[in-house]
Amino acid sequence: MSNIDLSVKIGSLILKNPLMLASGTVGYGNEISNFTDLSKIGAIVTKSVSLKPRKGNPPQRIVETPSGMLNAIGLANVGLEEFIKTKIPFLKEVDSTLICNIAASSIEEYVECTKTLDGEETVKAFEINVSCPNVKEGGLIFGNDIISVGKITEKVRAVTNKPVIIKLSPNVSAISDFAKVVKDEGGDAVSAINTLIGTSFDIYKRTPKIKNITGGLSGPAIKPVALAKVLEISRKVDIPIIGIGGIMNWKDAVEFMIVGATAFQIGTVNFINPNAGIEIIDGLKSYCEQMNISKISELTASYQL
Amino acid sequence: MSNIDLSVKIGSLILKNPLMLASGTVGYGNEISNFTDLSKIGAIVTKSVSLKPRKGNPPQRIVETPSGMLNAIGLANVGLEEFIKTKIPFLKEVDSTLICNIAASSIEEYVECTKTLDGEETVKAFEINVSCPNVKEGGLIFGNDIISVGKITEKVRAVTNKPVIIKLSPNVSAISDFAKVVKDEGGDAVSAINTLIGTSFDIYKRTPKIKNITGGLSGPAIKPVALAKVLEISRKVDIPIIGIGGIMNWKDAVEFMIVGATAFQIGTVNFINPNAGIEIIDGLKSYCEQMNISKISELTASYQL
Amino acid sequence: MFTSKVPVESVEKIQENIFILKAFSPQIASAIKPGQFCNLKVSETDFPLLRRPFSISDVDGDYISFMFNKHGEGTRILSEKRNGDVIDILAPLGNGFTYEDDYDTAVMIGGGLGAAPFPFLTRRLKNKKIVTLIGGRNEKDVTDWGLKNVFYSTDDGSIGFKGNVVELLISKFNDFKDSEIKIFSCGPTPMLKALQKFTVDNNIKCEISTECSMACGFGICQGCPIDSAEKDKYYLVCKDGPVFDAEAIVL
Amino acid sequence: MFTSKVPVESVEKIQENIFILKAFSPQIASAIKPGQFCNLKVSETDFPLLRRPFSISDVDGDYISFMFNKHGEGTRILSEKRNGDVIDILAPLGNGFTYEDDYDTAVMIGGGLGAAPFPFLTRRLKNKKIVTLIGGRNEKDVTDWGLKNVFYSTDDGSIGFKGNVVELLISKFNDFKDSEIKIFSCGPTPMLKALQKFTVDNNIKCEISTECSMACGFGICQGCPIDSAEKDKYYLVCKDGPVFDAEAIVL
Ligand SMILES: Cc1cc2nc3c(=O)[nH]c(=O)nc-3n(C[C@H](O)[C@H](O)[C@H](O)COP(=O)(O)OP(=O)(O)OC[C@H]3O[C@@H](n4cnc5c(N)ncnc54)[C@H](O)[C@@H]3O)c2cc1C
Ligand SMILES: Cc1cc2nc3c(=O)[nH]c(=O)nc-3n(C[C@H](O)[C@H](O)[C@H](O)COP(=O)(O)OP(=O)(O)OC[C@H]3O[C@@H](n4cnc5c(N)ncnc54)[C@H](O)[C@@H]3O)c2cc1C
Ligand SMILES: Cc1cc2nc3c(=O)[nH]c(=O)nc-3n(C[C@H](O)[C@H](O)[C@H](O)COP(=O)(O)O)c2cc1C
Ligand SMILES: Cc1cc2nc3c(=O)[nH]c(=O)nc-3n(C[C@H](O)[C@H](O)[C@H](O)COP(=O)(O)O)c2cc1C
Ligand code: FES
Ligand code: FES
Repeated sequence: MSNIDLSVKIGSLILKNPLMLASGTVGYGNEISNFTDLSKIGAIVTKSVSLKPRKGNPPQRIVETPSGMLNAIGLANVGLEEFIKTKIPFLKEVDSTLICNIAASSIEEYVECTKTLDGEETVKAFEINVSCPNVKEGGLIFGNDIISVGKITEKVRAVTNKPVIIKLSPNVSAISDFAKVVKDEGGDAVSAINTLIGTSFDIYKRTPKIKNITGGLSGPAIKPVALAKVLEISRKVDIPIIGIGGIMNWKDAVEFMIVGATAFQIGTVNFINPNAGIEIIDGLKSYCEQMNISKISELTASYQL
Repeated sequence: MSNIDLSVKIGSLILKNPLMLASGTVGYGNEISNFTDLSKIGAIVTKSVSLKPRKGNPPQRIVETPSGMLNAIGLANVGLEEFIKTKIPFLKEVDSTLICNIAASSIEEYVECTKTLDGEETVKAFEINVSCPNVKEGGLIFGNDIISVGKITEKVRAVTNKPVIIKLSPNVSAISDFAKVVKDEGGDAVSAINTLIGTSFDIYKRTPKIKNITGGLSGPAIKPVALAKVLEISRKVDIPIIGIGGIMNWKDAVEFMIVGATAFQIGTVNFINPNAGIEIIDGLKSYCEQMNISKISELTASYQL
Repeated sequence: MFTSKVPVESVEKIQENIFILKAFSPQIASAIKPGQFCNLKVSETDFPLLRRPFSISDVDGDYISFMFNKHGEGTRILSEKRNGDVIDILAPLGNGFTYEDDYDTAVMIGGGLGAAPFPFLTRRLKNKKIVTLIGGRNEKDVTDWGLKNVFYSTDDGSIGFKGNVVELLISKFNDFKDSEIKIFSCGPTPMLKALQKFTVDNNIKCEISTECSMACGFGICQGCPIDSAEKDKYYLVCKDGPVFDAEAIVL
Repeated sequence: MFTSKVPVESVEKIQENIFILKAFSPQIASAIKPGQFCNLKVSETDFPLLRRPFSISDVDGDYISFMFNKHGEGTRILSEKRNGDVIDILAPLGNGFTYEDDYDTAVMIGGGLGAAPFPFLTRRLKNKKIVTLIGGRNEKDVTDWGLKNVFYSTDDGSIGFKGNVVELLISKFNDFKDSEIKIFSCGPTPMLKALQKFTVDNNIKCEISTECSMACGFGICQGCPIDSAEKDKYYLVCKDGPVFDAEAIVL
């Protein structure tokens, strides 16, 4: 069992295993620590933090869809100051790797957040969210504009030596073009994918079920799309990919690694099974044993087309 | 019951009700006529026809996904000549409205097909498929390129007076831009959406489950995305929209009309319940009665945001 | 908080469309308090995707009960469970009622299935008088399962007082003049809103159990905000609620 | 072809992992022929999305039976059906075996669950001798449910001939020297491929029942192509098959 090397490398970042908890789906780690042993998790990506606190969108923020869910949380978060003061100390205690996800409405804000957090030893890497579909400014406007994504990568890169991961929007025709720009501007990795834009209406009131009108679609429904995006990047751009989208169990995780992911994140499944991370890691180990794989990193992009 | 006016108008085309059978999901109508009364259906959209017959992609062409399915049929079809000789005669007998869907690998081919079919009295409108994700040429390359979509619309428009409907790809950042071009170039309506690109891998063989590597995702999984695309077009462009994507029952159909669809198509559900069309029409009638709606067209874009 | 696989003991239909699901769980039974809730995985597959939140309706020894209406996919599946089926339950969630403070009479007010948390509260209350007011559209909407000293109101007057349950409360208000009361309430938002106004205006202790769409049920998704009385701040229904002081929230 | 809501009579486990689901359907029973199949909606919800194709395994009076392994979501759900549950079935689908033509001995060859269509064929065959060869990995893989004159082969030799079922056929070939035989076969592709080569080389009548992923099962999705012996042409397994002449297809 213990012979299998589960560690993976993303730029200069080494993770004990490829499983990360996705941004926005585990808050700042404290609640979920009631259910799961965070010290066994490869990395925790914190809820997107912005310079100032954000109240987030009014309710209703969530609706279930077939094999998926829509959310429009609107980047509700405590803001950078509070994050540093109260959230980092808890996360420091947990023997996991902390990746800080940053959201912003301007390039300057991304840079300022990164700069401020760069000094925090507990933060081991940055995931830059250029793809939140649920806020008016920033978010998608950046995420779907290749020039902005390039600029954000370049400017953030300039203020930190820690690994910079750019979280890409799937709501574009050619996601690999965006991955290429990230690579060219010095980004260390890309995360793919954030949620797809979707909506759902009440047919009696004729109003959107989600107050924000549209929300981001996550969960098993989007897995085939996410896999295709990861594969597209993998075939076209030489950059580490963190696969995300609809992973419910270890089989899904293996599928993401095969199509090109170096590591992967689980999101929605945490809401349903808050111990899913540990179960997936165990499943990966058994799979590697069964398949005679001694280093899990061999799986990455091992597709036979 | 019979007091409700279910008819809808798309350009100069009047349909007895807004329910159409989607291209590629009912062949040329004959097999499904064993299960359902085609004369009650608003319109039948035939499998994409191309100038020459196409053998289609090798197996495996289909795989199930959570609340969805991937297909890579590869536009298998009998070709224009055979279509006219053997398929149209059957469809003529059925008292439904026939819309002919055309796929092509060049603008000239679209034009030639349209010209040839323009003379067929049974064909009441054209749906131009610029968005098939499963063929090497044409298809997506056109569908994701706004200039091509504009040109195809313009050229096809020039050779027929029958309504021209352009079937749009969802695999773009701003589908409303494409709808706008269609309107500007004289298209009568847009169909939204075709399938999303997705994939699925066998984790033991590390091969794609679908021989074509990627396929098109359809079914309930994509409904939230399709609804958001229809809503986006509806809010930005004044053109009739035919809503498609994951409709399983009359409630889903109503949802599409509320977010902006004048008519809608059902695809995947035909494979599961080949009488779904009739059941949906009945459901629409009951809904209209219950809601005191006398003309179903009032529903279109009746959203309250 | 923990997840636990719990065997179903029975599902009983106690009304036209009201079901009681009883399950065996010493662990939950000993941990949960009135007003808290559980998040149930209704199937063993990934469909439906999300858990379904339900108040704990009663705890009897090692058995826990839920009361629900069948209206969507999840409640349909629950209504078809049989003895021995296993349900994955996340519990105990949220903050329950504060019922041991200083007052004489507990007035429980439920709109329709808003009655759900009260059998358990009734069981746990010691040394308080209890009055229970249950409102519904008609006779079939209401139940006195596990409740004490029940008065009904129905929109159509088919049983009890004709009118809504807040009107019923007001009509009975004289009865409570001499004792200090505390109201525990649960039900549809319009009812809670009317009740909130009445209790705040009249300076009556009142706790409201709220509902909203949830994904996780324990504070990680931020999916369940409710406006707080404080400016520019949301509470989370699952973590800060579902029971709130009437004065603390904006409905 | 029609869809029909059919009540389940029973689900029986006849082997480690082999189930027989019996259902009551005079309509399907009277319409279907050996080798044809049905497309089953295993649940009443939209999940799993697609129907599941199954050969008709037997018809006894008004009852129809399916034989299946539990391996995925759909077969798991089927294995848990109980008396009175209703399944929506689309039938009869495809072309069955041609078994009334001129020959003396019907040799049925099944690899694992490839045995599924043969009980029904056995029942319907009149005035033919029957030999049945069933192959599997081990003892637990094979069954003689509803079959006649059965010989086994297993990879591990735990029952019958040690080797695969095509080797078993070859080993027994002398027995058939004096009669004209027709082979009916069903099973995994490698087995069918070996069999196809053997029968074509030796000019033996052989029909092959094939399987592949399907969406509709009746010809509208084009999801089920199989290479035909003709150049540049696919057959559809659901409409042109699932039973083909060994010479007609490329496996
Ligand atoms: C804290 C809390 C306690 C509750 N206690 C009870 C109870 O004791 N008895 C009872 O009958 N109901 C209770 N509810 C409501 C219950 O959660 C819903 O009735 C149930 O989720 C419906 O599921 P469904 O699949 O049958 O309906 P569907 O309409 O198919 O569900 C679709 C989605 O909407 C959500 N949803 C639907 N209705 C509601 C609702 N009223 N509130 C929140 N989400 C909803 C579902 O959770 C699901 O995600 C409670 C809700 C909350 C938040
Ligand atoms: C004409 C025909 C006749 C068949 N007869 C039988 C029979 O009598 N007994 C029996 O046990 N099986 C039979 N099969 C195979 C049977 O359809 C699959 O075992 C079943 O669909 C598996 O469903 P699942 O949900 O349990 O598996 P999953 O693996 O969860 O299914 C996922 C998807 O893959 C498809 N799939 C999985 N396995 C197969 C397969 N072997 N062939 C085709 N599609 C598959 C499913 O239909 C579904 O769409 C037949 C298949 C065909 C095409
Ligand atoms: C409720 C919710 C909140 C989210 N918040 C964020 C966020 O703050 N920042 C971010 O980058 N992604 C956010 N995401 C996106 C997830 O990190 C992930 O990319 C997405 O959910 C797809 O993965 P999944 O299908 O495993 O959930 C959020 C997703 C959900 C469901
Ligand atoms: C098996 C299959 C074949 C299809 N073939 C075509 C086609 O030939 N031309 C076309 O325009 N769309 C084709 N489509 C797309 C459908 O018409 C429809 O846009 C899509 O399936 C989404 O709708 P649904 O979710 O209701 O299936 C096909 C879809 C499926 C599932
Ligand atoms: S339901 Fe997830 S935070 Fe409340
Ligand atoms: S399964 Fe649809 S055409 Fe054969």
